[in-house]
Amino acid sequence: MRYVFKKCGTMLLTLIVVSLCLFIAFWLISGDPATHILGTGATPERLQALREELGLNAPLFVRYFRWLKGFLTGDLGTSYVYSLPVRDLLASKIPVTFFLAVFSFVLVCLIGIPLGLYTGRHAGGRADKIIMVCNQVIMSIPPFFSGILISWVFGMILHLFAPGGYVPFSKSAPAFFSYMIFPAIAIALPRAAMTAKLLRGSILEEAGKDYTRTAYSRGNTVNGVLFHHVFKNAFLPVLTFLGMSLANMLAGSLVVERVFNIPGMSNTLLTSIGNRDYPVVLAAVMWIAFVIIVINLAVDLLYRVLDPRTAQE
Amino acid sequence: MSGKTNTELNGIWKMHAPLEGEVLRATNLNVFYRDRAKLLFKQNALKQVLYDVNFHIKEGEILGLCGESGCGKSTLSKTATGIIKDFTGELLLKHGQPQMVFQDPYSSLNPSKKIGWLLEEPLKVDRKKQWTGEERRARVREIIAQVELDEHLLERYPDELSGGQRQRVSIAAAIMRRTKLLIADEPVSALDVTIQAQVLKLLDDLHRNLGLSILFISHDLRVVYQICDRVMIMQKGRIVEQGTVDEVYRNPQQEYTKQLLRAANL
Amino acid sequence: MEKTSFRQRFKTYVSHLPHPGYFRAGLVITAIVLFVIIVGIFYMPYGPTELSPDRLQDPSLLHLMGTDKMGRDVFSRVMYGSRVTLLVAMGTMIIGAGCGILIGALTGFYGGALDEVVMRIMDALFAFPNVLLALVLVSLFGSGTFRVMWALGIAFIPSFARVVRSEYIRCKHMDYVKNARLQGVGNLRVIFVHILPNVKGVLLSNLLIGFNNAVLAEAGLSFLGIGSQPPYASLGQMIAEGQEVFFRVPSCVLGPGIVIVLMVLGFSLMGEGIRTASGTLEE
Amino acid sequence: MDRKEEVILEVNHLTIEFHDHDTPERVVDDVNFVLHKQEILGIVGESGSGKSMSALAIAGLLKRHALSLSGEILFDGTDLLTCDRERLRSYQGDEISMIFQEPMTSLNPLQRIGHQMEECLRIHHKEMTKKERYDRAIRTMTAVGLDDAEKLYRMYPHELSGGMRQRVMIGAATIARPKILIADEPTTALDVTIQAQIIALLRKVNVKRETAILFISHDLSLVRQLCHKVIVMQKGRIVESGITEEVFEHPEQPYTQALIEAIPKVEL
Repeated sequence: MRYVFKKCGTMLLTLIVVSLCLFIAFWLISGDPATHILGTGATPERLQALREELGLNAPLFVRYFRWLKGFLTGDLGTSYVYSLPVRDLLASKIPVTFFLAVFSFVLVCLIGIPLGLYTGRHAGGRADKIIMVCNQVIMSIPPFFSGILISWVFGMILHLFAPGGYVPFSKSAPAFFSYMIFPAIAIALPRAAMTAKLLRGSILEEAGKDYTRTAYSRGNTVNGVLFHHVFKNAFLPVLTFLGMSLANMLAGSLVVERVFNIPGMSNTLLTSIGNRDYPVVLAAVMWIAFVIIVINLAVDLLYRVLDPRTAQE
Repeated sequence: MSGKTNTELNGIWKMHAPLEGEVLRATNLNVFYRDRAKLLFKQNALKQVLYDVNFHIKEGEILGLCGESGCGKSTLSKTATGIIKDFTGELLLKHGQPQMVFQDPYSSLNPSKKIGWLLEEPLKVDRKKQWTGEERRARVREIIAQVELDEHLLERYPDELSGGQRQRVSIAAAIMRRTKLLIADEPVSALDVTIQAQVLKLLDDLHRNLGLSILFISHDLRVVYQICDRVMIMQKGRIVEQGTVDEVYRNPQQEYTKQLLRAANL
Repeated sequence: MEKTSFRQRFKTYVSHLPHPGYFRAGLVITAIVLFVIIVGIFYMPYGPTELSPDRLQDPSLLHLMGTDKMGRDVFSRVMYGSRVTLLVAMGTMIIGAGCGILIGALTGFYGGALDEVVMRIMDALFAFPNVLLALVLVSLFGSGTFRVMWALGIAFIPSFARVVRSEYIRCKHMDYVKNARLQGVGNLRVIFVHILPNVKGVLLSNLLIGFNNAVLAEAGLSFLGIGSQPPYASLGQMIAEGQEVFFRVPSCVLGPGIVIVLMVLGFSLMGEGIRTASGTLEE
Repeated sequence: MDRKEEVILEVNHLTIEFHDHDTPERVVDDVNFVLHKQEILGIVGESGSGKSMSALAIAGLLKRHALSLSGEILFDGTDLLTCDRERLRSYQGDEISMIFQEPMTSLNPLQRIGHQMEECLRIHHKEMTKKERYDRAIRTMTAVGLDDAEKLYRMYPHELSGGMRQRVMIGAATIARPKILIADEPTTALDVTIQAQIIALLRKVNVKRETAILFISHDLSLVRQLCHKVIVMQKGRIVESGITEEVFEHPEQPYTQALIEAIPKVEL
């Protein structure tokens, strides 16, 4: 329990440090927000007035704390470009990305883990060799390319969905799903291949360890050794990768959202970077950092539950 | 490193000290293990591993140090060589930096360097003398003959050598700069019995021919009996008994020593 | 020992690898890609920005990969673009590995408070997706091929720093390091002469993986419109432009896409060939 | 020895070759010996002598496809080298058990001690209830000198010392009352005093459980303490064998003499 508190404390500290870094970084690059809003042609008086209004004349730290307080209370600032609260801009996007990430994650686990188990169990066999070569190829395909190929095969040839289209969940859940499944596959494929490869390698590494020999000496079958002994040990390193993948996917798959034209976080982030709409970018990056740190914490805690050795200091 | 003192724990570790007939003298050594605190602001925790250790090594003698794992044998050797600096008390060395030979011949030689390179390295970093390439190679050939190795091994990598050969290379590297005190930490424990006997004989020869003093650390009481003049028995960070090998083995005073001798079937 | 030709030694080296088949396949693929890139330096059928009236043509002998919507020859653009991608990926590796080794070696060897702080930052950066991190950095530096290279290079530092650091932590407790210090070898010499060569195995496999990730990240960035600016060609950007006409002239997308895949696949197969073979679970 | 000379294991012309290099490497060459009921047989030799390989072959732990095995290992009328996997597995852990040199790594780090103790019962004695298994595990743990067995039952290997782990290994290997226990350098990684305790425990298992022990070691003085008979191996071959005391007092082969000569002499 103390460990959990300690970890949470570290997490908060990291968050504060990250937010401070981000705030300073954006302050450095973004230049004067007033100029952004009013354009370069504005008179100095108007600029000065707007700065006063936005509280930009206060020292940096004061502004940081003001921003942090706003952030914690849900006030993420105002978009330069749309003149809308950033919160409203992001509120509708985050669930889409979130859903896409979770969906992809489930696919990664469902495809990657059984494949890893199978190839690890039958390493050196014909099926293993074929799967491993396919894995290498799949890992080499950039997601935007596979996204286009998937649109082509499933959209244009098989007519399972209309490429470039999107139906919100509120309108029709089945349609929403059918539009999500293909981007999810594009996101999940390389990671599932990686998961399978990692799990296979990990199983084979554990297979060379002494305790595996002990297990055989007690009369276990190969499957007995695999499922009762090796699997849990072999899964630990894979868990770290899966955690990182989930965090990455929650951060948003920039290219896949662009290919499939999904109105998620990443698309908003990209547009905002293009528009130099810094309040939106800052809020989005901060959200991503938050997600990553929380997932890391969860993985740490889960690891501790699974591996009794880490519980000992 | 010479004459460096530790301000925090006031341990004195001094080379080139004026000692008469001894190459090392340790007085009231209390050695600590510093448990590095993870967080920046916390005080590092100190854990004591050696308690009131007093001993000396006479010139040209082999002193055995016996004990079970975790008793502090290796800590003592690291303190003597100056690797561990967290201690109180005084450790005086008559000559320069003592050299070490480690137990595991697989990790004590840098696997990515050839034997010749490894043997030349102590000469390259010698601060007392600038060795030319020719001098270095001559010295290497001289030493390699002394430890009874073949010259063609100089072109090999450590993992192409057998355990016994590696241990000879380690010894060669240690005496490269004519050290006077060698600390051998379980040098033969990882070797087969026949190889073990050869390496022990080599150490004994070097000891006689070069006037080398050796602190010989081992858990094997038989080996210690064979090679050492005097022996110290260590238990849980304390030296519980010391004396000449014959005294200690024939007439052990402490219960622990008796127990060890019994376990070794002596 | 008898002198053998480089070719002969290379052949024996390959046949003693854990997976010579993978390595050979990777080598062939990489050689093909490199061949195309090198030829492209000296000769391209058309200029990469050369317009022609023949728009949206399917592959033919005149245009091996057809032409795009502006009538530019896709094959010539692929030759040019893959050169850019390769150079950016190599630059990324030099920056990322160079800084990563330096940071990892020093923090790993010395440890202490500085190590804690630096590694916290590295951990936080490492958790960010490469493309995203580079994107944020690009918005700092501004876009352009060189800036993208720097942004990617910085984004790759943590992955190298972390592995190198953990290798140094492992190595610095080895007896040979203790021995070197007892012999009076200075810290810097221990770090760079004694320990560094022992890190090369791990470093090599990380370089191969990193290179692939760099290629994919560069392609991703240019797909998103960041990187070398139009009209100059880059593979990702060609795919982005080709996406809208993909259903009429697939070669606009397939050409650059397949080159990316081959570039990555070649290196990853070579990497796979070097990886030590593990046993089997069978009794 | 005056007990009934019943042969329980017979090894005939055992030969093991590696084939991963260009020339096949023979690591065990025409090894013959018998193991009698309730006997402790020592195999000594230096590294590379093939002693561990022979032990692994008898325990059925060599990958059959990776190397070529010839000869026969007869147990209970069955040749363990050629019988089908199913048959071999039914002996492993139930009739023939093995313990290893490294008690640190030979236990599964993620399983509780009790779970690992009971494994042989779960595999070979499916008729036993959970309660019966638990009771047997506790009794066995107490018998191998693990005090406070109920508490240890719930602990993980990393919480135990090396000596305790080796006791766990011995307990887990003997819980199903095997006829043969193969001990491959079981004390090499341990301190001398712990080593003596483990030797005493093996002797106790041998006498009380009537388990024959095949004791593999490089340490001649240990073999002399423990074993009734001894086999000396060098480079895959048996160079000498016989009653322990006779071999040690009157070694016939030069290699055996050299080995005995190499033990540091202590004359008190």
